[in-house]
Amino acid sequence: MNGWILAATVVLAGGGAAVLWGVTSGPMSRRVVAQNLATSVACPALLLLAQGYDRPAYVDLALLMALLGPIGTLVFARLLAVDLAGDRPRAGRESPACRANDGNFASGPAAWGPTWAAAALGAGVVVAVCVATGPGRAMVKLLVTGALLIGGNVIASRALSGGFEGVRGG
Amino acid sequence: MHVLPYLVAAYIFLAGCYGLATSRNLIHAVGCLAVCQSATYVLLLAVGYRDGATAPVFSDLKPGSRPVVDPVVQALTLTDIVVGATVTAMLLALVLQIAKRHGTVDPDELRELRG
Amino acid sequence: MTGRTAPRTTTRTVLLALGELLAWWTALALLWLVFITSVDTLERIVGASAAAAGALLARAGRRAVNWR
Amino acid sequence: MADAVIVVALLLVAGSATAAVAVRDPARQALVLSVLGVALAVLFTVLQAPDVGLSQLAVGSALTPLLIMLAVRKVRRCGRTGDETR
Amino acid sequence: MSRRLRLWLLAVGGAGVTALLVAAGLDLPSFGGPSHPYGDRAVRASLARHTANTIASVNFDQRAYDTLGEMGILFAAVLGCVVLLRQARDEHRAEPEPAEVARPVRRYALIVLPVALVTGIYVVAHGQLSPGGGFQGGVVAATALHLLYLGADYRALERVRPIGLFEASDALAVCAYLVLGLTGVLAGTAFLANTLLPYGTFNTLASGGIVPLLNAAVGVEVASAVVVLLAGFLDQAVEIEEQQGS
Repeated sequence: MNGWILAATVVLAGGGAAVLWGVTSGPMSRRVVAQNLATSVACPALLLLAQGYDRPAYVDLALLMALLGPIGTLVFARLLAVDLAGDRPRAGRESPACRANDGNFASGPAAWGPTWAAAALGAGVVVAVCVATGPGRAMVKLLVTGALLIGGNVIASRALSGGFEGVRGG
Repeated sequence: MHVLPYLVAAYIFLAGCYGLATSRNLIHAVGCLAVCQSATYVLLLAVGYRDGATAPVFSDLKPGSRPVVDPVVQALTLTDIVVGATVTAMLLALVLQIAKRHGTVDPDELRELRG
Repeated sequence: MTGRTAPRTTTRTVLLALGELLAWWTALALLWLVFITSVDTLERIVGASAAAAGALLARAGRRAVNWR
Repeated sequence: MADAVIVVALLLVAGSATAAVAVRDPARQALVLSVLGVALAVLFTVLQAPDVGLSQLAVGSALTPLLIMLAVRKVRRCGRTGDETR
Repeated sequence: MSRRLRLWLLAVGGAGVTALLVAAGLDLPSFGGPSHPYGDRAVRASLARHTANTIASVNFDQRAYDTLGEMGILFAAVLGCVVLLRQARDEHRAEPEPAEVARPVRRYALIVLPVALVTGIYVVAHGQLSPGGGFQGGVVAATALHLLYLGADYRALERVRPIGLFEASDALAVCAYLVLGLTGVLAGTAFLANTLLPYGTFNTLASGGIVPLLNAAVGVEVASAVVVLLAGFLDQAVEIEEQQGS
């Protein structure tokens, strides 16, 4: 048991409990945010575990998680677009302005707090693991994973807060 | 700790069975079957685990430098996951056929239709 | 007139397409080099082919989305 | 002490499996199933089975949710047209 | 059978199964025990054949015949889904509606599409070295293609997805696996025996004899199978509608 595995345990226990609670209760809009959070909790935990077990090969898992997790969230954002438009948090306050302004990142503040927190967690973990790895090819791989993770999560949150409003039947 | 993973696997299996038996929607039942199947993954991998060992993948590890876990059950689990995914797909295709023919996916209503 | 401008635009589009493919190929080949641990000849060949497939798919995908 | 991470992963899997059975609406169940897939992938990693973890990740995070959600959408459409013709 | 009776039956059966499972669990070798005779032998056999990833060695060398069965199941399941999800006589195809997806999401999909494909190919190609293999990589590559549906619309996906080609490559990959197995028979050894090719240098792309080739065959098979499978579901969910007034 070293510090890395201990950190992974803490991340998993805290983040996992939050995700489970979020995904089983509340309106649909909260559940999809919790599902998105699952990726951004599990991916840093996998990076920490790879470092803790001293197995660079395990980084592949985090890489695939960072690639496929946001795709899974996009699936829900796309196919539940109608349900989500119905109960988006505080949609009434800003929906017309938001729809006119493409790329507005302010819609649905309930979703953006956890997103930025998760992005900060991911960035912190990637930086810590990079420092432990030292410069080289492995570090670039970690940075690619981190970029995919954070970018994917931000885009998935964007998609959840009205990215598919023009989607009807298709 | 000695039997916890086995008990968790048994619990997941029973929970999935309960969901299957009480389901009111065939798509939900397919999901419960996937839960049942995940119990087998947990059981198989728990059998192959060894304390303080690492994965038998030697791309970044000198062979013999650390103890390794059992690769045979891992290969079995891999096959299990593939078969699980195909079973899910196949059953969902059947559910779609039922929905088209009868207009409902509630097992109780389907029984009334046939009866 | 149109007969003279048309070839020029095709040359231009071909060059643009080649540039796009080359940019994607370079980026994806670098990505492959980042993924792997040890470099040898076969590794380079497989990586180059994978990057080529990725570049073709990237261009096909962009065209498919932009067509309408 | 070294097994703490395994216990946490096992409890996460058990919790999400319970939730996947208890949530009755198929669309919401698909969300829980995708969380279950991620939890299983983490469990497989701590049980030192990265190959199996990758496989579960590939299937559970995007493929199974996509299949279930497409089935849900088709069933909803079938129900709608069925009601109209009746 | 009434709902109440069914629940009672479930409770009785569940109690029995619980008792049996708990008894069996208590009787199993305890979790994390040191004795794994099969595992130790499999690791030794894998190292003798220069395959760094023992799981790949078990799947594609020591138990390659089982993997053939697994491929058969996948192939049959895809065939069944295609038959079940075909367009019936009383249905017609509606042109899928174009979708307006927010620009950042569309750009993300277009950028990640090739990255995910290359990652999938990497996972397949390095299946005998690092964690991964034909199945994992094939699913990743096939999922990548469907980013076009998620980030744009179904028509965009249909343009880059010639479905007949994927059906053919699915069948061809299964045939390739069989032919690779049969070459062993023709060379005078056993079906799927890993004795033909040199084992190569440990921990390089060409190591493991027949394992990388079988891995690649499975990768192509799984990728095409997933694409064909999802095509059936997408057709049903997006395009195919019942005839009005039928």
